[in-house]
Amino acid sequence: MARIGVFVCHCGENIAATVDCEKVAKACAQLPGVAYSIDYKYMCSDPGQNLIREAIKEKNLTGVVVAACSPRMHEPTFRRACAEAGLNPYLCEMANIREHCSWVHPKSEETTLKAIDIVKTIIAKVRKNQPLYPIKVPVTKTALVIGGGIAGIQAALDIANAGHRVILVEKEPSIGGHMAQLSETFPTLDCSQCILTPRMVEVAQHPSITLYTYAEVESLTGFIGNFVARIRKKAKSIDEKLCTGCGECVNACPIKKIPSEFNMGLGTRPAIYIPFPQAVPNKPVIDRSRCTYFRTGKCRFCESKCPTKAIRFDQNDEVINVQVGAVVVATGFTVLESTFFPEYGYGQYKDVVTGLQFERILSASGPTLGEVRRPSDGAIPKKVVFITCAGSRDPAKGIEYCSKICCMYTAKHAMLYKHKVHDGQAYVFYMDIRATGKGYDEFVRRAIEEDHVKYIRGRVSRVYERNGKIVVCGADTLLGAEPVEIEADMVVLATAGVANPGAEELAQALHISYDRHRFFTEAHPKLRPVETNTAGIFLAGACQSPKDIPESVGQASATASKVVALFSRDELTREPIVAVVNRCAPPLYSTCVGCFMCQTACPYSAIEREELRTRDGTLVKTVARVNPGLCQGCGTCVAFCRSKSIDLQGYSNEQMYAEVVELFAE
Amino acid sequence: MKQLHERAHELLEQKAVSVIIGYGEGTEGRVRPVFIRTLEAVRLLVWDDRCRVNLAVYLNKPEIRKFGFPIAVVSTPATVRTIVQLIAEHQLSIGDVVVLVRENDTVRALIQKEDLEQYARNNPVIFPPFVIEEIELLKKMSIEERFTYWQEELAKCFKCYACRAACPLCYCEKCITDVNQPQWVCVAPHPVGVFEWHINRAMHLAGRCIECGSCTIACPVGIPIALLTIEATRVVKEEFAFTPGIDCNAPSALSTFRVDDKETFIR
Amino acid sequence: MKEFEPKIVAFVCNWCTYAGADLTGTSRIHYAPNVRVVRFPCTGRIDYNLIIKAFERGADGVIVSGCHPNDCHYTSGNFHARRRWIVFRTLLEYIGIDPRRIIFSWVSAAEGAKWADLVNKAVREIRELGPAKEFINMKQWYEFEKALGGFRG
Amino acid sequence: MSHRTFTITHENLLDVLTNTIAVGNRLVAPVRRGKKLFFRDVQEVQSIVFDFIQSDESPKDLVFPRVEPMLAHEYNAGNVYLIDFAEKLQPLPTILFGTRPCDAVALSLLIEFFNEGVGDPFVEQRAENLTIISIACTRADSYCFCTSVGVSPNDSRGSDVLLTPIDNDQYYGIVLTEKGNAFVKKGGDNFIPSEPKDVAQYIVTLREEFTPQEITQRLANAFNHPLWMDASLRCIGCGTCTYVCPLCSCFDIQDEGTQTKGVRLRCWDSCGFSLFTLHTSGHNPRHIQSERWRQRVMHKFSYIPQNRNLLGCVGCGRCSRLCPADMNLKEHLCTITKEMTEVKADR
Amino acid sequence: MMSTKNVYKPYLMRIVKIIDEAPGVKTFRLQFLNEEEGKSFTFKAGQFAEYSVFGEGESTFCIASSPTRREFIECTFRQTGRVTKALAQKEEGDIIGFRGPYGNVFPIDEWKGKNLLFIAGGIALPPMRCVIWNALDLRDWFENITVIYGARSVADLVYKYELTEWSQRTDMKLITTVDPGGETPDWNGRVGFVPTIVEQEEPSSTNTIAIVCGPPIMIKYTFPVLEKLGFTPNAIFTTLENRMKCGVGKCGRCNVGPVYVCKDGPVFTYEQLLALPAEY
Repeated sequence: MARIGVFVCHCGENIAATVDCEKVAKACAQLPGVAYSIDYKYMCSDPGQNLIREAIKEKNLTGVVVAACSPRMHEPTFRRACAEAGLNPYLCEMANIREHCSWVHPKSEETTLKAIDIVKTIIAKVRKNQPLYPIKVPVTKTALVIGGGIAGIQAALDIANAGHRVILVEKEPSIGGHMAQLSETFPTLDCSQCILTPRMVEVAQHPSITLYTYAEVESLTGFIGNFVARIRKKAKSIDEKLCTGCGECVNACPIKKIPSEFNMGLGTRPAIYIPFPQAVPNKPVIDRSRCTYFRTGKCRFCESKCPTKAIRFDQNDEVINVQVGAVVVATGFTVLESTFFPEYGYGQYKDVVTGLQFERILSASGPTLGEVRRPSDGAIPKKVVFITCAGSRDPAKGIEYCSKICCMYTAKHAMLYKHKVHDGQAYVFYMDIRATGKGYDEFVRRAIEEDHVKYIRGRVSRVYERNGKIVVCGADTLLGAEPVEIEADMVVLATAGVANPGAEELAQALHISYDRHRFFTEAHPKLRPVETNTAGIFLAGACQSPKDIPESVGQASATASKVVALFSRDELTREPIVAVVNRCAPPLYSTCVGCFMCQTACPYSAIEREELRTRDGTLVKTVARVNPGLCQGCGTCVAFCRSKSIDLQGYSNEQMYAEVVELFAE
Repeated sequence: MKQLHERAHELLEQKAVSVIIGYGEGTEGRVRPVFIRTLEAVRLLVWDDRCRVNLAVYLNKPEIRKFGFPIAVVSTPATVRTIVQLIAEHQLSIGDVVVLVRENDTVRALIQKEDLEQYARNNPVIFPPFVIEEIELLKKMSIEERFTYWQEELAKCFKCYACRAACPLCYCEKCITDVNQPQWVCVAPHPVGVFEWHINRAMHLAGRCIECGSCTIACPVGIPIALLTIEATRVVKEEFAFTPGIDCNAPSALSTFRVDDKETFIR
Repeated sequence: MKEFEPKIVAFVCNWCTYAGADLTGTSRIHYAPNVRVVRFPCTGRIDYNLIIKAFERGADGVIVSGCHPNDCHYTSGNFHARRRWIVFRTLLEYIGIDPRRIIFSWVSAAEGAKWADLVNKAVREIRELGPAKEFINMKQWYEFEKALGGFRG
Repeated sequence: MSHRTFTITHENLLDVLTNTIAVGNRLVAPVRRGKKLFFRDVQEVQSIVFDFIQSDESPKDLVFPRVEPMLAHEYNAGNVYLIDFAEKLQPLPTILFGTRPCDAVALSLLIEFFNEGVGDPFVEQRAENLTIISIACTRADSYCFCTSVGVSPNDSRGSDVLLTPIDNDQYYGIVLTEKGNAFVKKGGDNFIPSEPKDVAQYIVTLREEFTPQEITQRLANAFNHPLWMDASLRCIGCGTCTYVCPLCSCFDIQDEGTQTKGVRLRCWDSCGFSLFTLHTSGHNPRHIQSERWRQRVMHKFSYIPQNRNLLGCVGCGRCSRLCPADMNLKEHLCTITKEMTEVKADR
Repeated sequence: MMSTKNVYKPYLMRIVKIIDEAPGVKTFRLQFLNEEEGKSFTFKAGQFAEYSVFGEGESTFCIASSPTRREFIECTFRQTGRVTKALAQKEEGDIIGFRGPYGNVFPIDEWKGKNLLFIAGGIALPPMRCVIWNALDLRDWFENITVIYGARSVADLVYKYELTEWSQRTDMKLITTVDPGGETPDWNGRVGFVPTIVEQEEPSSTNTIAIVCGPPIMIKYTFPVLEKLGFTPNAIFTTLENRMKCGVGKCGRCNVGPVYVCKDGPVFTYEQLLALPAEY
């Protein structure tokens, strides 16, 4: 490794104006291991690159140093040139004598000396460079989509339509997610289910999509292109092949008064149930915690009524392992329990409801079949107060962030209410109105101007009952904080959107990171918004932060394109700048002692445990192993390793040491 | 002592452990580590105030491990913390060690995680007065005085590595001083080489040192060498609220972080 | 007599500070020429032993710089590095080495001017501190006449 | 040369030593550093410690320093230039004062070892410039066992002058060599000529636990004895015993610096370290601690006697006194002589 | 005044030729920088030397060229540690340090009139090559000369050019073998471990000296085979390669029993080895 070529670039006048390039080249020629040293006007030009290619061949170079601009600029260029000449590209390094020298210092002897120093250290590094080879990882072209809401559905369809297999896992008995619960959607007011259900059906019928509902992902091992997911298919207690979805069993069930999850507790369902009429798959499941048979051992009414004998009380949970190449996490969000705010009276007064409950009240498929009737007595409310930021933007009691969708759906609620109850009055308490999407502000304006929704800027301090009315006390800050008191028939709280209850566990199972609100974290907030830090795992929808439908769908498609791009190759090629745990001759096998400090330090969960065994299979010890599929090459583990058993290719201990020491070599 | 003998007898008789690592009478009133494998030998065990050296160091020795786990160790509070720390660092597993401790004049055998952690929490390591004096002395010094102090102390070091050998947490099979590609630590025991070794030792034990003082006891030339690791542990405790050796599952203080760690010194 | 010109090494991460220094260049902001940059993938990669080596081989000061908290290209390398520095600094101070010789900083890819400023300040400060006497002291032994006697403690 | 004998008072002795420094000699004597006792360069004779059984470090580093630069190199434009430190070495005339007789014996054996065969210019030159004034032992502790290894508490081998503390704060001295003679001559009147005396009454008596012959014989086929493993279980594998031993001479050669400029150093090393014999292939002839402990004992009490007809130990007891694990060499040797009566020769 | 020479000061040698032997294995041909030193330098088969890369350290390996060829010295080494890696990076024309020769020698004079059987494995051919060439250069002294040489794979065989030359010579017999799995399609030598090949070949032990060099495992299995064939322990020679630093019996590293391998070795008969503790 000691036939190094040094190529000093003038960069026109950019370097040569302040640095004596010829002198740099001459000084470097004197250094041990330098076989060739030359300066040239434009190294990155075709003739310049040719110079390098020819020198590699003619002088049989074993290393190349290009002293020119920042490696962040042209390192790929010169490495490619080296590769073309048959030299391993990782034996080429750049010395930055432009940005770090010629441009920041005046023309002087000192500047030239600094340039020589810079080149010298890089030569020292190159002496220790090792040829590296891109890491090839095979790709299993199947995607796992976790969550069957609109984001998951969109991602699954996009990936499947690109010709790849998709496994969609949904923990509820039906896909559809929150969007299926919505009445109409802003700002167009088209029917949510009308636009969603065709997609749901498409998923169910798509030949490339395998749908597991009532199932959860328990763990994920492996790495990009090569994950193994462990999925628990909860026992539905029916034989899906035999079930026709006729619904006889549902009618037969004697237990009928279970609050319906789909209707947010405003309606009821039996113990064997289909969550909603358009459910996909449209087949019932038995809620074993409520079923009389499972609780007492007697009943089986449903079984007796089933025409196809599809009921299976003895069914067990089934755990399957699937191999996938990429994972899309689209587990969505939930709304903050409003009991959080006792002053708003949620839970205390039946007619104080959440936004999502109000959606069900407005929905044609809801408990009131689309008529606006209040939960307490079924009367049509004449005065409805909407309170936004119920929990959002409230660091003291709730959450500090903005839930983003509330302003819009509250406007929609008020508007729909007015459309249905023409003589009704709608009030909205708000802090700010955030309506920044396409047609959004117009939509809010319409609510105020055309539908005469009364917007009051101020916070609600208290909600209480008086003479059968719900009194909302607040202040109108636009009127100098004048107290406002409204006797309402109904109150709707725009509760904050928060992460799902199991988000933390899921993140840990998938080895992805999450923020302090338990929303999953993207790899980069600006430039890699749909990727996680774990290569091969992507995010879509509101599991990352609250989002509206178009945003969720947009992100889902973006994610799908990432997955499809990943699946466009049979093998992944990765930069070989990864960490490696050393191996040495027996009886040591490796100097790693398995303290696994690196494991906690690694931001990518790339450190695994590996059992070292002798040839006859006896366990020597358990040491760390870097999964090259996951390692991103930050080298944090390297600096932590006490015994120096782990090293980073491309920035190895020897290389960095040589660079530092060379700086002071006389 | 009688209780210890009874306990030891019991453990060996029931074949609950392969060996008991304990203290026995040594030369000129010293105590020395003894390895009890037979019932007759149990009588050699002593336990008194002289028993300060951290016997957990032998749990890393291949020859001792060869006897097979579980192994019983006569333990001071520092030893218990060491064993907990070794478990946290994946060097031992729960059940590998039967930890014999004194508690309220009785001898207890700790095996389970909860017992170990509880004992470790309730029994902090107490510095002997001379160590506290030294710590105070150094605190009062100016940085130049400290430099002179350490240069004088470290000049004695001839790199016998007794500190490393006596430390139960220095269990690397290849120490950084033995790594020569690149040569991180100068081999020679001249001022630079000695400085490099001691700063590395302190950095490597930061957030891990139990402060048992075995290194100082072992040092043949009398360098108060534990002060360095005590300081490292102090800063870890102060800045990151982390105490080593009390939690069998704690990740190392230095390979974890908090977003709001101090950064007043960073521009 | 010529003014003492300190030798300073900067250990910087590739993604923020190195790029920031590139920006200083692109913006043609001039600064003191005493600094030599060593590029690391991440501040998490910077081994404290390299800082020691730099001093031992003759550096008068060391700059360590990377991405601002939360901006790390690898999400948390700089947080890990920060913890390590807290301990390392304290230990150096304890053993009698002036911690002002190591300057820690966050310089983002956008802070070209901050980089120039950082370097200039570092050069000024280290110049005031003078040569790294602690290490010169330790290395006195290497001086020829003294070395002849062998080192015996 | 006939041995001159003399007496000198403690005070006069201090005067002589002060004078030695004044005329440009280097004086090395036992001084305290904390609780430990080392041989260090002395400027103030008051700091010299007289009342001790044994120093913590041996004085061997006066001839065999813990770091010895042997060579320096410089690369320049394709050429390599070497500087030979042996040629440049000019050791100061040094008075080593206050050693125990065992140390003086050890030093002489050490010097002899380095000088035989190809020789060693470093040790040789230092030894030439070294005058050893030792003081016979009036006290001993249970670690001492010089009499068992053929050394006596007033052994005169290796010393240039041997002093024995007698009554009334006085010393009785014997000049043993020309260098000793020169030292005494410079002291002038302070040394009062005296008839040869029998000072045995002042010398400590130390029980002979075993004889060198006994131990060597026993070890001759003790290589595979289980005692090695049993006795070394508590050994933690540090290098303390070898570094404080006045006779242990194993060393390492290390290069420092870069390929462009650097030095080659000789540093102490220890057979107790596992890396001592480790091949780069990973093979280690002595891969467990008991083998390394055995090597140390065998080397001193069996191999050296086979080659040089003397033991590699003077019974100073430092290794045992300072051992962190209380590995007591004397005790161990006693066990060997008593228990190794029947040993199987496995090979 | 210094009366003793600094034995630790090496000669400066220039690398005049580098041969890539096998993956990680190189041969250097060295010449004394100072011609006077070169003229007065002599050595004998079996001796070794300390080769140094200044700033990195010294490494021990045998002199692989024949003492009958005085104009240069050759050594062959495998990159394993710090020094050998640094050596491997040297180019023709570079200067390295050399101290030696050290150690004892093969008693080649005593072998006059005997058959010689050389058995070598892997990178252990170099110490043997010295004595093989020595014997070939003094061909009339000996009766039959047989060389059995094995390596892990075809690529790992060193001195391939000389193996060709030897195989074509009529005054000696060369058997090359590679471990099972190490052969290439065009390999026309034997396949099998060295001890097995020796067993199959059944060389006569009558009036024969066996010289065995190789990794410990090969030696361990070859000695019994030779004994079975009737070789007496004093007719089997080998060289030990303990870790060494000084080369002159001072540093204590290579001490095995009463013997210092660097001074009293590296050449031992099997008989001598049997008397030593097995610490090599």
